Amino acid sequence: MLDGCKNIAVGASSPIPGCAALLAQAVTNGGTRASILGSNKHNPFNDGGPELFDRAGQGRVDAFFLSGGQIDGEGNINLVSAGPYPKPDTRFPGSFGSSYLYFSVPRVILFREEHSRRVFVEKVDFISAPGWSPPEVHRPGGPHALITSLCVFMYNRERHRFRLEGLLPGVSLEEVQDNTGFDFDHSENIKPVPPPEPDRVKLLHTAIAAEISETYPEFAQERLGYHD
Amino acid sequence: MLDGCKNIAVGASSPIPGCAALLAQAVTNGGTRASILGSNKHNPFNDGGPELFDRAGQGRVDAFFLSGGQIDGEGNINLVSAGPYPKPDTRFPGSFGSSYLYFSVPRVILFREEHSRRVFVEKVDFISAPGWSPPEVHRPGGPHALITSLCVFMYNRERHRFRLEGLLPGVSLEEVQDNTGFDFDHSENIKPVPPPEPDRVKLLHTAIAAEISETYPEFAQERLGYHD
Amino acid sequence: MSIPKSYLSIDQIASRIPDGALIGVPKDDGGVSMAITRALIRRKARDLRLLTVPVSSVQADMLIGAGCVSKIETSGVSLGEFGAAPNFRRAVEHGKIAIHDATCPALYAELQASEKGVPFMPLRGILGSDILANRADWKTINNPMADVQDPIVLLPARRPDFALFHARYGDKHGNIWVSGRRECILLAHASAQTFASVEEIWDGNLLEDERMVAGTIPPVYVSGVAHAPKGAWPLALSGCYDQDGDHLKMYVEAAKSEEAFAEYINSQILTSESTA
Amino acid sequence: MSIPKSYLSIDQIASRIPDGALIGVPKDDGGVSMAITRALIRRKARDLRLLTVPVSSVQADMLIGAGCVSKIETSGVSLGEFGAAPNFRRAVEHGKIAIHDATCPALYAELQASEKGVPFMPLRGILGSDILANRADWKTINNPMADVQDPIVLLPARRPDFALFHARYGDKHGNIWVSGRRECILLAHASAQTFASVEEIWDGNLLEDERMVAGTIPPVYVSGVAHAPKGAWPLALSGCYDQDGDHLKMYVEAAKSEEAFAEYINSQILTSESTA
Repeated sequence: MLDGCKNIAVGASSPIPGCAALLAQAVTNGGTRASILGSNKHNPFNDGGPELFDRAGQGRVDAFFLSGGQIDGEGNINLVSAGPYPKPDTRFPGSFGSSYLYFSVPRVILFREEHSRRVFVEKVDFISAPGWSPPEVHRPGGPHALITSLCVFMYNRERHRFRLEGLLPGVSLEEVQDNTGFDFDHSENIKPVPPPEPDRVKLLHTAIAAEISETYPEFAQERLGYHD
Repeated sequence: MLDGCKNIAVGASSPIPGCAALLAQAVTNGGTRASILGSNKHNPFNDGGPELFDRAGQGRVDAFFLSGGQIDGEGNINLVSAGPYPKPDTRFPGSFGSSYLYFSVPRVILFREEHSRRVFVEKVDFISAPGWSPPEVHRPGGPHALITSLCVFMYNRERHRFRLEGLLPGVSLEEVQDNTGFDFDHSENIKPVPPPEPDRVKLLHTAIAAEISETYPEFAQERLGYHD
Repeated sequence: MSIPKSYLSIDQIASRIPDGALIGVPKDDGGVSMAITRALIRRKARDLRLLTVPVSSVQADMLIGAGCVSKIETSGVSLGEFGAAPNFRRAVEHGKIAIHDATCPALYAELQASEKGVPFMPLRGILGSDILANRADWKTINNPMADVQDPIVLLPARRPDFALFHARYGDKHGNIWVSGRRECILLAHASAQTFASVEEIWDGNLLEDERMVAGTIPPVYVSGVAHAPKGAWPLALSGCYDQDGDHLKMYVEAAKSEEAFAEYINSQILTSESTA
Repeated sequence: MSIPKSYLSIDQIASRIPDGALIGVPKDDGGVSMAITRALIRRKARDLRLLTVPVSSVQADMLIGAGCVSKIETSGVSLGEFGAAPNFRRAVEHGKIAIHDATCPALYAELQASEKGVPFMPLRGILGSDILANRADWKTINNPMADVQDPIVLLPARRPDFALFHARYGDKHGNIWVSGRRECILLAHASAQTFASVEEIWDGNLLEDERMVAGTIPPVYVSGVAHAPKGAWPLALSGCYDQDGDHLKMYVEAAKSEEAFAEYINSQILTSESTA
């Protein structure tokens, strides 16, 4: 999914995407460069906060991870709130850089572990960033895939729709449908997502865990069993 | 002329204005701050080339010196060329920051030693920066005075014209008129420019000469007799 | 190094920031002056308008919880690994503060316009978002450089009354040093005045050391400096100390109810001199 | 320190800059790579388009005199205390090079637009000048943020093919360090590729030293580095050496006639290895 990406950036509060980017960097021997916001060691953005956005605007960032409090079937993401705006039922942290990076980074990978109808809704309550734009809008970037704890969707930019690409071990199409509030495409025979190779799992729990613990010490300890 | 200025900046190739600004800084005990481009010691622009212009755009620069290969009676300055553009008879270095700073710095002091009809023309051949602008143009800045080896003119922003304010010792109104290609206002009794106080002259040839020699070693040696 | 005579105390700085002021503050790894934040709470500041550059964590949450804030322009308030910002969340859900939702590069662009003295800056993206739909002050035009239809958003210059942050070093000449934290440099340039707390006093002139000059903000931008060791605590200061995870966990728990948070304010800020 | 294996030679860098390239170069106190300049003359580069950031001195004059330049966008070319730039002046007066006259902040704005990936940047001033009148690529619009008539100039993004400068330090990780020379950082960010000569090799990783990080350009922007002691000579390199006034005086005299300048090129550049 990150094949051929030269520069992957990972935003705030994103330990799992951070691990993925570091893993891509490790297995490509540095052919892929991972930039982890908030890290001193894996942060080649040494010129302050604006640099990530400037570099993305120039096309120097190939892949980025985003998430959403709500995500809908057209790929719209909502990081702001559920319910009426501006006085909502539930307030989320905010849009961060999504309203910009979703337009400028060619391959945006949406990542959300919780796969439920609360998250994957028919129509988001607030559009932090739209999944697609009319043709006159300058938009080199957009959604590429959506990864959840149940499955992997790929995004079709012509149809503005997700297509179910693979199921995690033990997950059925029905289970995904039951827990997804939006309609999506799929073939008759959906492939299972292949489990990660053992050497990568090992890498994740050793070298990658040590690296990510600089930025996400709580996560490294609780989810990867890392202690320094 | 620089009274009440908190921040005076001096551009490239301007040793005499540099001395004036340093003198103002010395006699105000630092109440006036002199910024000399090209100096390490007197250059509080530590954030690279754009900073002077950004600061001027914000109104943080009170006075600046400009010159011109040609200057006309409306205060238009020409730092580009004499004769047809772009293939002129005589090419000057170029406009530097004048096309911008003439608009943004409240008190621009024009300085040109050579007082001749070659320099002070009726109409400049090329407008690097206009002396005045129509009312719809955002323009907090503009010309304040013009200092030459013969006299001092003040600029009237309502009339877009210079007014002869003072003559240097031994200089007559007729001599100024003979050597000026543009028409200017003057009263019946033109005051002489008072000679600088002896202590300031001494300061100029000692402390100021030492300071300016960091940026203009040739000038300090030849014009102020300074040797380190 | 002794403290320079020109330096203020943290509480003097807080007293110079009037109620109602528009205050720009950096993100939580950018040098947050928690020391001045606590002093503002001690002086019971009211109606502050916060501009986060571009996001905030415990600083915004604490000021909101203490009732100091009437309005916030932000791209996000969150305590990251420690969860949502409880006071921020509650205040927005109850409609107690006005919110201007933004996106990170738009906030930088608003400050960059102010830094340069231009009325606006263009930015790609944002089109079709509800961020844009809710911002009457952001304008969409057609790119005047294009021959075809090409909509683009313009952001207005925004000039905070005060930039407020914690820097690694200050010197007796009024310079402060923020290393590669250009968002602090941008914030200082863009704001009418800058107040900073500093972790340590630098012996010498930061502008005269070629290794320090690139990260230095000169006194022309700085209205006052206070010496405040551990001034970013419980947040980290890069190169000096890590965040205090135990305290932040305790903070988040306390902030989950108004009563527990009142007790936190009382015990940790109002009656505690050590955190000054 | 030994020279890192990844480093190129000055002549290798010159060979990677093709004829016709748009080259951005800094002003004469900003770290000018005279070493690469001489290598370009040795390889008889042709039709280079120079963008001076924002002005130039002996570098532009020398390249013009050696016949390497077909076009220049600049706010000024002058040898400062040593007088006018003779080759520049002669070439413009004889119509031998095309000239786009600009003004300093406009050139910075063009690069800043490129750095940010936006199509234009606004700038105050310039209105009513013949600079503007001669630039079909600069557009005047009415400020969309204003309710009244308020004309303002927009400058297009300009992306040099190559940034070219001399930096104080380079390290084996591909980082280069320019201290507070933000025009070099801007130029590197704004350009498609950056080639730099460096005065000294830094032992360690410039990005990992908190005192160096603010003045460091990381390898994502840098296509090649060459080690070139005295690489700015006869210009100064801040913190290292002053300009060579005697040489610059001799240069200006030589440049005043085509014959004497041909002899200068021959004796000082083509047949001299020591100045590489």
